[in-house]
Amino acid sequence: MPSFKLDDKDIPFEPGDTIIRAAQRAGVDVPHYCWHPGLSVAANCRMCLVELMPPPGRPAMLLDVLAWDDLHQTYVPQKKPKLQPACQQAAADGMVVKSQTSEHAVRARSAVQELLLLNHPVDCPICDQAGECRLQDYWLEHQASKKRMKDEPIHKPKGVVFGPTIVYDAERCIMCTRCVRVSAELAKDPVLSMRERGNLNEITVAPGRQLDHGYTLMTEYVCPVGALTSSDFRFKARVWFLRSARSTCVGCATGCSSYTDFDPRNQKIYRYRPRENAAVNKYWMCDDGMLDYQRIHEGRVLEARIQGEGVSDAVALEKAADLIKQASPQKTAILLSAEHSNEDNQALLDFGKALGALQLYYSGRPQGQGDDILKSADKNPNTAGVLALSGGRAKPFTDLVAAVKEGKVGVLVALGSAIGNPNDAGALKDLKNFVALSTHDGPIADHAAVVLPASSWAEADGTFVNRTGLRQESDRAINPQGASRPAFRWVQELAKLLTLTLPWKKVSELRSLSQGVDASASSPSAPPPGGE
Amino acid sequence: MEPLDQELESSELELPTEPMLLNVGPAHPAMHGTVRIVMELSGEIIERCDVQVGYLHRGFEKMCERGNWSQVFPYVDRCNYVSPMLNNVGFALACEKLLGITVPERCQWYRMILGELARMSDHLTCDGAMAMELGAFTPFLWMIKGREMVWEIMEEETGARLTHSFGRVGGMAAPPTDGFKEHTRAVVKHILTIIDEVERLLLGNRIFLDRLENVGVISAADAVSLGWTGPCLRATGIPYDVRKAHPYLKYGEVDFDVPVGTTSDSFDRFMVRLAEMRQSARIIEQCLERMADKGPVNVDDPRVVLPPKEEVYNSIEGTIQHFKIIMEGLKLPAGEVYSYTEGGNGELGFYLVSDGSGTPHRVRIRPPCFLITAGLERVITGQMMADVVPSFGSLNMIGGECDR
Amino acid sequence: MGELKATTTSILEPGQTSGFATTRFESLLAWAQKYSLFMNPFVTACCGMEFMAVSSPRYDFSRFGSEAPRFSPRQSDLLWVVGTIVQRQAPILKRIYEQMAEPKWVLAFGTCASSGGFYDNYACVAGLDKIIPADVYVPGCPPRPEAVLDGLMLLQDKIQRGDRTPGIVKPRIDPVQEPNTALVQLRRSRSSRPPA
Amino acid sequence: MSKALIELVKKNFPDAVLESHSQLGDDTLVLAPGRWKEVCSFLKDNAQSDMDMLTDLTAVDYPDRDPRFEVVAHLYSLGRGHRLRLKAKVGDRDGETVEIDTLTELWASANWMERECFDMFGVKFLGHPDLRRILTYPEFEGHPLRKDYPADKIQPLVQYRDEPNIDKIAPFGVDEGMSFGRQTHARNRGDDDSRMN
Repeated sequence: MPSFKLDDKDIPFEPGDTIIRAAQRAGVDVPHYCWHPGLSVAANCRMCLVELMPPPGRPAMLLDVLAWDDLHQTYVPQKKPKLQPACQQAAADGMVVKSQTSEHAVRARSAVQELLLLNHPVDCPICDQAGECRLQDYWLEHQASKKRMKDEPIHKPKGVVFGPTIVYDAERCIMCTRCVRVSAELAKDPVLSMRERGNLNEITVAPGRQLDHGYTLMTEYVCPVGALTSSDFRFKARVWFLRSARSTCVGCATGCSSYTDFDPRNQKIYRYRPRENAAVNKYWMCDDGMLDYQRIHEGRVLEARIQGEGVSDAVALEKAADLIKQASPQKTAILLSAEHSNEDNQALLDFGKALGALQLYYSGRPQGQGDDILKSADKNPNTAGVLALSGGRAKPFTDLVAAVKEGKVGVLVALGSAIGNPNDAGALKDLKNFVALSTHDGPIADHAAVVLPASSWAEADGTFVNRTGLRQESDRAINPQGASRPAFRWVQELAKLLTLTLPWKKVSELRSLSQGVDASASSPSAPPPGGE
Repeated sequence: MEPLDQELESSELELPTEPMLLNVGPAHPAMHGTVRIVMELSGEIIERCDVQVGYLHRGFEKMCERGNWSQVFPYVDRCNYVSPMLNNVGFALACEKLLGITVPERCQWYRMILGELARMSDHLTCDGAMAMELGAFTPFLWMIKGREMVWEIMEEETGARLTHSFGRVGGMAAPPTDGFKEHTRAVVKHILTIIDEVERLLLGNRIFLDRLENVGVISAADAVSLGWTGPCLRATGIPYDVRKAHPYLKYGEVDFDVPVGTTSDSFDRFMVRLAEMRQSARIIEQCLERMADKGPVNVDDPRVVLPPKEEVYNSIEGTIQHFKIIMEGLKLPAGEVYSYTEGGNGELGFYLVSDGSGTPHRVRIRPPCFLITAGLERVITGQMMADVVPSFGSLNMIGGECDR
Repeated sequence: MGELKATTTSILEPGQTSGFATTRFESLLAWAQKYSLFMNPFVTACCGMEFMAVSSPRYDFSRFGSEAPRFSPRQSDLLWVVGTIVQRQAPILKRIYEQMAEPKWVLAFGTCASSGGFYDNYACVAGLDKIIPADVYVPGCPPRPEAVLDGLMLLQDKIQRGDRTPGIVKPRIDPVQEPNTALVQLRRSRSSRPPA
Repeated sequence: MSKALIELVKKNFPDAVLESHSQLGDDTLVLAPGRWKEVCSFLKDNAQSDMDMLTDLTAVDYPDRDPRFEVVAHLYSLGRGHRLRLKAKVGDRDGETVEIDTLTELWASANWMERECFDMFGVKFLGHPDLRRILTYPEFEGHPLRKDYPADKIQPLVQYRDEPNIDKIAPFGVDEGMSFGRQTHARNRGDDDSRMN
């Protein structure tokens, strides 16, 4: 593999790489604002300037400049090398690049940084970006000097509403045009552009339009400063109080890798952030996914219920055990859920096996809109996983409805909250011995005789299998809310009461069990729970 | 006399005594409220004893792992709360060692002066309390009077009488006040006279001497093996003083003596502390001579030192600097360091482990008191019950530092 | 002893050197109690240093009739809780409080004793009132001797008035309402220093 | 200065020294836990090192490492004035069996410091005369300085008073307790009446 030298460090690169890309892959950070690995190169922030050493035997490319000479109190002509933006310069074999070791580059960066801060408002105390702001980081790393300009800074519009999700502050903007490129290249909707010039230029929305495509929050995500803020996260939390858990988006079957940002002090989740994953989502997430975290706190089942009345866990468990005893194994049905992780489903499967239950069904959230960028129509994170676990034996929800109508189902133990087609909910009314492990209010929780509060994906570690059969782990962020517990814990309790033996005791064993089956074994013919 | 008596053996006349369990503390006035000693007495002799500490365990080290580096200062203040400034300086030095920076000269002199003043207040308190516990109330009052003077200086400099979180990584919170030098000179002079008076009052006092001399003796070998440092170790004749052995700040450039004892009994520990106060006075004099009146006290490094407030409020650069240091915390490079200074009771070590983030991964304080208190058992076993109080007092056990 | 005056009528002709006074018995009793507080110092931590200072000549609190320390709780009627109370210490404090004879008062000396202060962790009790009732809280870490004396006087008022609702020592002057307080002046003097 | 020490130990115990560095002038040796005591006694007795004082002994918890704990000892030689830091990596991932030899036979100071280390981190020192808790109380469960012990998880010894909302007992409000310029003292001090209320 060819390689070049960056600050006396050998950096291998693939043909076609730019310097900054190769360096980033090798874990060396060349400071940059406008460059983003997932976007085209703009090379307009000039922060990544590096000095290229001339090849042996060739003269360096030098510029004539005037330098101030203190001694003679006059300007004297000088030569300084022409610096190149590392984000645009293609890497070549044997090339020698100086980044932090070249005093010219260092001075250039310091100057760029100072210019960027020239008209920047003193907003850090009220800015949502503060704490994860490139301007702050790079000031410390590359400038670390005091303000020299004494004039009043230029004032520009603040709090411009770009659309339902994004608010723009022109004073903080450094014109890196990342948001412009995200709209144009990722969302294929070039609704943003730049107007005016010099000090005065700012980002605007195309006339008569709003910033309302499906990936608006990515513009905020790529914004290296506090210019674009999401109206959802705005003024909600200070980022240095937040902690991040590596999670997987459960908004749809794509399963984008994400970070769940939560505040450990009040156990509240504030936002998702995309996590780089070349196999699935590259660097991006859709708006629906980014805002999907809200479901973790909304419409949750937080206490055990019998016929809709809140009761203590012990009572509910007792009652559930009684109900399950009511019918013979032949008439006992198990309803898996594509909303839940492999662990939960595996636990319920084992429970059903121990019961000897013969009927196996699966449900999930209804179909939604998909697109050819990231979103998929199947809004369940784990359809493939459930089908794989059940070895394709699990039948869709419509069959359950039919079975109920025929009176084949005496007991139903259901996991999950939603069903593919809301109109089928009626069928569940007739069930008397109906135990549900639900995270959210919904048709299942409403009609179940006993509801045990299951904790959501953010409150327990779990494995999800996305539409391509890729198995991804999602880590626990916050503690289980209310009286909820992970579904497999409930199953464990139930099994204890019913004196059934499950093939696992610890979570690790459960996980290894659910790992056992190969995701790709899922029968492709099986429809997603939301129906075709 | 009854004939019966004559027939008895002398042994039968003795009263049978089985060992008695006696529990002293923790709510005992002489136990500083935080130590419990369970003794097994035969008569008045202590046969066995078990010293139990931990009645002031406040989770210092756990709390340090929650904030950022500069938020540790208030906690170290309350570790050895008789000489907080020494802890402040010690911790600041540890962080600076990890950062690889040294503070300006003026700050070093300043730190030394404040530190030695703190040492004085420490020894004044210890000796005064010792005398009081032996019933001599007057010296206590005099010495507390002297301590008040020291605290006045501290208050004027730092704004707090006792727990002044005044140290900063890379300097001090504020430069010396204008009247600092003459104020200090006057106070030191006064304290020296107090020491002389106390000496004249106590050293001619039969009771005082009898209670202390040849009481609570410990051999030098034991003391070393127990990890004793500071006045208690020097009282055994071993001249180990971090300021001399491994000079930090400017201690290499001032001249002072290391007073040592001979018999390593409670009396020696008392006298070593008195002598050390005189040495501290000497050091302070020299420091005052050499400390510049003008000049920076903080290192000139925006990564470490906070900007002046008017810059924070008026320029984005200042605001950013403030944010980086306050919100993300001082970034100490990943690594570990063991830095040691001479605290009030001996070698005050800080073992810091940093993972490069703004939050300490581990802050371990090496408490001289803890090890000295560990030796208490060895000191008082075989002694008379009544000698526990002076022996314990002479060790100058500080609950906050011992239990953390 | 203003409170006493309130219920006192005295007959004393001008020029005469003797007379008599009448008052209510309980107010006389309270008056006697508040000026003869036998205290039991439960000293654990840093605040003990300030406690020494308060008892030493400069801020001598024996001026307020709370002179005699009684280290046996049975003989004392004012419990000074000075310093942090850790979980391990709690049972001892509780027992000492229970050993004291009625009437008894408790004074929380310092922030740790009042609320646990900044030791919000596994080891510490968040304020002694989690375990025993307190009459007066003296904030400060540690409180200045003046604040302690203020708390003592506050307690004496409470004893005189016979009210057992807890009280807290606050600054006499609200620094927010009146800008010319010592606090503000201190800040000024700091900023007027020669820059470092 | 005491680089020689590292060499000395390496020479005598080539297989006991796992790694060594002198970051910031603190010479550090990472020892195999099995040889811990052996190397220490060598360092104590050898005339060239003669470490007669164990200044500090503690542990550090690295929850995501395996072995999870580091037992750290700081030795000092009064005679020669040089220091050495010894480390041993011990313990499994979930910290159930964390064991290392005691140093109490070599230095008396090890006694309490090992007790503290056991109390705070749950490191068991094999052969320690009495390995009791020292800073916390016997009823205490868990080891507070482990990273997985919640900092504010209290284990009270006595029942808290069952007052209504005991967390905010009076007078922690603005108007409660002493009002500004209490009358009694204002009158006695002859202050102006403006501040009375």
